Amino acid sequence: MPETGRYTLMELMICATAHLLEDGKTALIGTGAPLAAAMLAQKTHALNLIILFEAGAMAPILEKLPISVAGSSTQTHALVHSSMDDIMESCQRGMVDYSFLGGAQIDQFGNLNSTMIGADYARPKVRLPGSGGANDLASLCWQTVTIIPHTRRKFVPRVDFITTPGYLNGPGAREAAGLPANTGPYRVLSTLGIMGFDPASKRMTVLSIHPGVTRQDIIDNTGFEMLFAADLAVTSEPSDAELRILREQVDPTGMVLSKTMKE
Amino acid sequence: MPETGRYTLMELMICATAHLLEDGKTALIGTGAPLAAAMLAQKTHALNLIILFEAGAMAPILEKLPISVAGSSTQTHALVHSSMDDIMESCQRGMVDYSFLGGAQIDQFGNLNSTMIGADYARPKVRLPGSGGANDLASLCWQTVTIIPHTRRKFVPRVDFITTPGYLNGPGAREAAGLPANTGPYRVLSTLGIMGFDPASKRMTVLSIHPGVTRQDIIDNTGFEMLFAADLAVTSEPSDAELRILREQVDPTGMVLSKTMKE
Amino acid sequence: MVEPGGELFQSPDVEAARAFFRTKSRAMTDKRMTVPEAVKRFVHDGDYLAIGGFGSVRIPTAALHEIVRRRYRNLGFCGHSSTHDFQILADGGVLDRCDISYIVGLEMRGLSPHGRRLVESGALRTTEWSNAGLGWRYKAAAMGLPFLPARVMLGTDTERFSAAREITDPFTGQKLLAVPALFPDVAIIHVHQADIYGNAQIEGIHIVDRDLARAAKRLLITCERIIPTEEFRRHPERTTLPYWLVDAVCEVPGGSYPAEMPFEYTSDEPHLAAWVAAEKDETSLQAFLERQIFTTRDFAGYLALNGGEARLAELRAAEPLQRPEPRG
Amino acid sequence: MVEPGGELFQSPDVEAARAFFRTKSRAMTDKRMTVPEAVKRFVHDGDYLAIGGFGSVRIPTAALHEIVRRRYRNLGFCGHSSTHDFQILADGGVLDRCDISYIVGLEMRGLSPHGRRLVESGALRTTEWSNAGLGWRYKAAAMGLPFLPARVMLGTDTERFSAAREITDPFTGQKLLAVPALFPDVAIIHVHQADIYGNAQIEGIHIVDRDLARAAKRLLITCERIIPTEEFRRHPERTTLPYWLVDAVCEVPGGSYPAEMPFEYTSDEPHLAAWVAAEKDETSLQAFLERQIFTTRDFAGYLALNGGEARLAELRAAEPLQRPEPRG
Repeated sequence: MPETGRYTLMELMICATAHLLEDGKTALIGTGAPLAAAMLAQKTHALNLIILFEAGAMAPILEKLPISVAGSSTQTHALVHSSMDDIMESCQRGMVDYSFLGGAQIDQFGNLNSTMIGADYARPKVRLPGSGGANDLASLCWQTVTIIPHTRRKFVPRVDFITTPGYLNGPGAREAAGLPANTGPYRVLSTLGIMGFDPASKRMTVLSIHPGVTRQDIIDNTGFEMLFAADLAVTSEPSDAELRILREQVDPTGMVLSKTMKE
Repeated sequence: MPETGRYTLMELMICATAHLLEDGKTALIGTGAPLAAAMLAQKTHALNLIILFEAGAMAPILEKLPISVAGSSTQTHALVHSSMDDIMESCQRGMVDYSFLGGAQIDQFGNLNSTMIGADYARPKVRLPGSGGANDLASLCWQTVTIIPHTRRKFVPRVDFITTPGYLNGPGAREAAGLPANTGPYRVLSTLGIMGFDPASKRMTVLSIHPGVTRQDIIDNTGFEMLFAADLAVTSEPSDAELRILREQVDPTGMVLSKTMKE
Repeated sequence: MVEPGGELFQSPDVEAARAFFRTKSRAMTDKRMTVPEAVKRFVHDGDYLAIGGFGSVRIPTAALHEIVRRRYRNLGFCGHSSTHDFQILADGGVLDRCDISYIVGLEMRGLSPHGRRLVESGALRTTEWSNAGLGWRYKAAAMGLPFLPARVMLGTDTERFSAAREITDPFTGQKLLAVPALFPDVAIIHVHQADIYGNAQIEGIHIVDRDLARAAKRLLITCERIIPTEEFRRHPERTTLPYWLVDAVCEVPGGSYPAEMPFEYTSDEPHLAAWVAAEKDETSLQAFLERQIFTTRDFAGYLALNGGEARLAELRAAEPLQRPEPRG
Repeated sequence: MVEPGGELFQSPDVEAARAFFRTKSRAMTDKRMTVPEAVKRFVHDGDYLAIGGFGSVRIPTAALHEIVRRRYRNLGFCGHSSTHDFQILADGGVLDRCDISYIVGLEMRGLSPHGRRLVESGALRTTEWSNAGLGWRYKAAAMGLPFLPARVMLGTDTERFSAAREITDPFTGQKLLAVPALFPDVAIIHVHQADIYGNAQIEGIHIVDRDLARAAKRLLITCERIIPTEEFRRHPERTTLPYWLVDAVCEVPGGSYPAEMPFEYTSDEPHLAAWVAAEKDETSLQAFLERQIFTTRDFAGYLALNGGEARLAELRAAEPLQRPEPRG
């Protein structure tokens, strides 16, 4: 889809992410696009969405998009200046509804790799940061949403390293591993569409395709066999009101909006 | 020893307790006589003794003797208003040097009972409070000091219930139970003398006898075979300076000093 | 290996707890209600109850009295550093089981005669713990864990009559005690300030209330005063409890009376002594409860009966802790 | 059952830790010293080092530079949410092993080229963790426990390349991960205020620094300013670290630069970008380090080289968080 016209791909994805967030829920959010989506949701349909940052800020009123999940910008007008252990323990107790993830690779079960590219852990071709809080949030929060560019290099048959658990090797695997019940990847928002996971097989399934994208585009850019929902939809486009709030209030400096979702 | 003359038995015991406390150490202290001893120590030889209360007050400057270990009087001018878990975890980590205990019964290994008198747990003859923090402090602090009236009803062959661990059933028993190494009862301050524990047998051993008390008095008032140190001493008497500070500064209202150590 | 002998009153199952917490409302709604409303709505016969504070310090007296006034039955109770709070519930006859680290005792104020009778008669099912052990049970629950390791209670009868179990550290082989998570059905905590949504500030030491508030399935707050939410956003480092933990907010000035409230008022020692004296036998106790609780409509009535605002003013004047001056 | 594959760099033996903490001085002495003095006295080759803050937020830059300036060798490092702090130490070549939950990455600022080269070359022995898993390792140590149970990392390669072990809950049979206690040999934390004895206040979020400070055997504090002990006694609810945890106190205004310090100053983005750019190859990196660290005598020299007080004033003006007004 060309980055021209009424909205950009980034704007489409941020608005689509915002639509996933219900009011009065708790959301553990990092920096970048997910945070823009959460701020947009707060300014539209989810006034009392509770934003939590893994480093310890609880329910802030954000004035600008933070660079660091521990920075001052995550703490403005917060209800609590707490700590990472309090946040992570709230997730482990079952009090946190949403979290957002990214990664270098994702497989059909939603497993994510942000640790290394290559075959040998001791001598990686590319060393990446590691889990950070991603493994924790994907293990403990009720619904995790991954935002990731849609290419064959990222949507792979097998991730080089399972940093963060999706459904591992399929149905029942999370429970067998000891992870909390009824958790796991909820949605994958890519540059081509919105994916969920088949309840029975836990395999990634396209729920909606972005405007101008074809089913074949998705097949061509996915390294594993992608499933498609019977009632395949087209991703709803951002309203003018959403775009105005996003551009004027959420990210006036274009910190996130100016970025593209390409690697 | 008659409660007449230059000082009372309570004053003797409080001063003797104060002499056990070194400067620059941490002491977990409850209410009553031990606290009076700690305050006396702070005003004499141990200016920087760090007083901790199990409910969460750290390093207060005490204005009056508290009624509750969680009360306002434990928190005056404290360096930290913390919590019980922080205090107990400091003990478990090995940061707390002294603690003070009492009880209804004590045996030759320093095991204490503050839970029940009787043979049947489900139908006790007398129900007592239970451990409170006593079991924790006796398990975790480096040196525990017990202050207790010296009678056959209290110094018994076998306590009805081991609420709080002394040396359990003898040498090696604490370590075998999983309790921290090199901990255990340090001193027992009674109304008749000061006892320690034989390094080899871990049995209670009289180190010093209070002025006017005889070895026979101790034998007659102890329900088990008490050992006596070869170099048996006489408990040092309070100095006039100590008595003045105790009466004028530590406990001017006589909250503790007016009490007797009889049951 | 000591076999666990004590009864485990609450399940430490974290999956069941997570399923409950998933459904617990996080909505930012006005949660103010009267104490009778809050108790009626959130406390049920048979519930396992936990109380914040420290027995004679910062306790939710109004809610405790209301539970007795409504003649609840078969409540479980967490006897962690409990003194006057246990005394009220035990005297009211609402308890049938109790985890014990400290009950019956009243610290420097002696023992509760009726508390003794209740346990000595065998009318209360009990399980033993230590203060740290029981506190860490709250912390395990707050952390979403089925247990926490600990190095207390080991080798004693306190362990033998507890429901803890011995485990081995997988790294060093160290023997440890596992204390099971404790998720109370309902907890009631008295705090200094709260807003209408349940954000709360506790001043002075917190004892175990941070962990208790997070461990409890339902949480009732009574507070000295309601303050604007803006105060919490101005001092987020002072927020003890965020609103999404809290189910009800009841404004009860003097609400810890006759127990002390740090920075507010000291304890009413003569009244506490009278309470102990009234427990000398069943007849005098029932007469005392009739007068103090059953015939008073609510906490205001109880306070008025015992000197009211005038008495509270005396206790405020005697409070040793002063609020810190504004920061430079 | 996944067998532990990663190297465990520090022993979780609580008996050894207790023996150390027993001898740690609790004396209330004046602990002020210069950063070079503090580093020289308390950091040794081969030590396992942990840093407070969050990589580009509230880091002890002066101490990190001094460690590089003195060309320490074979240090272990706890890579918990580490960005610029890891960058300084990795570029300085002082590390030979690292627990990793987050390194090399710079959050929104990309990746550290030299950090990548260091790990990809195999020059650094590494073990994987998650942020919570590694944070709970500090908490286990702070609690005096050899491990804490956790429900993270399970089933992943992060677990497979960690040194954690799987255990079973003795009450419910739930499978859990045991993360071993982490007692760093030395920790360095930058704080807002401290007194001469080491009592310290951190403003805003604490991240994992409460637990880290308690877990560390030796603790160095750098602070924006020294304040009177009386301030701590007036606001005991604000004391983050009591003095008996602390071995050295260094007053370093602007001490987190170029990282941000909440309530004080924001980060110097151009300087941080220049640092990343300088890492493009070994030659440019060595020239950069020579100029920024090896030829500057101390932190003041480094600050002066990069704009000094004038630059710091700009960053102070750009700080989003304002100190709360005095309480009513």
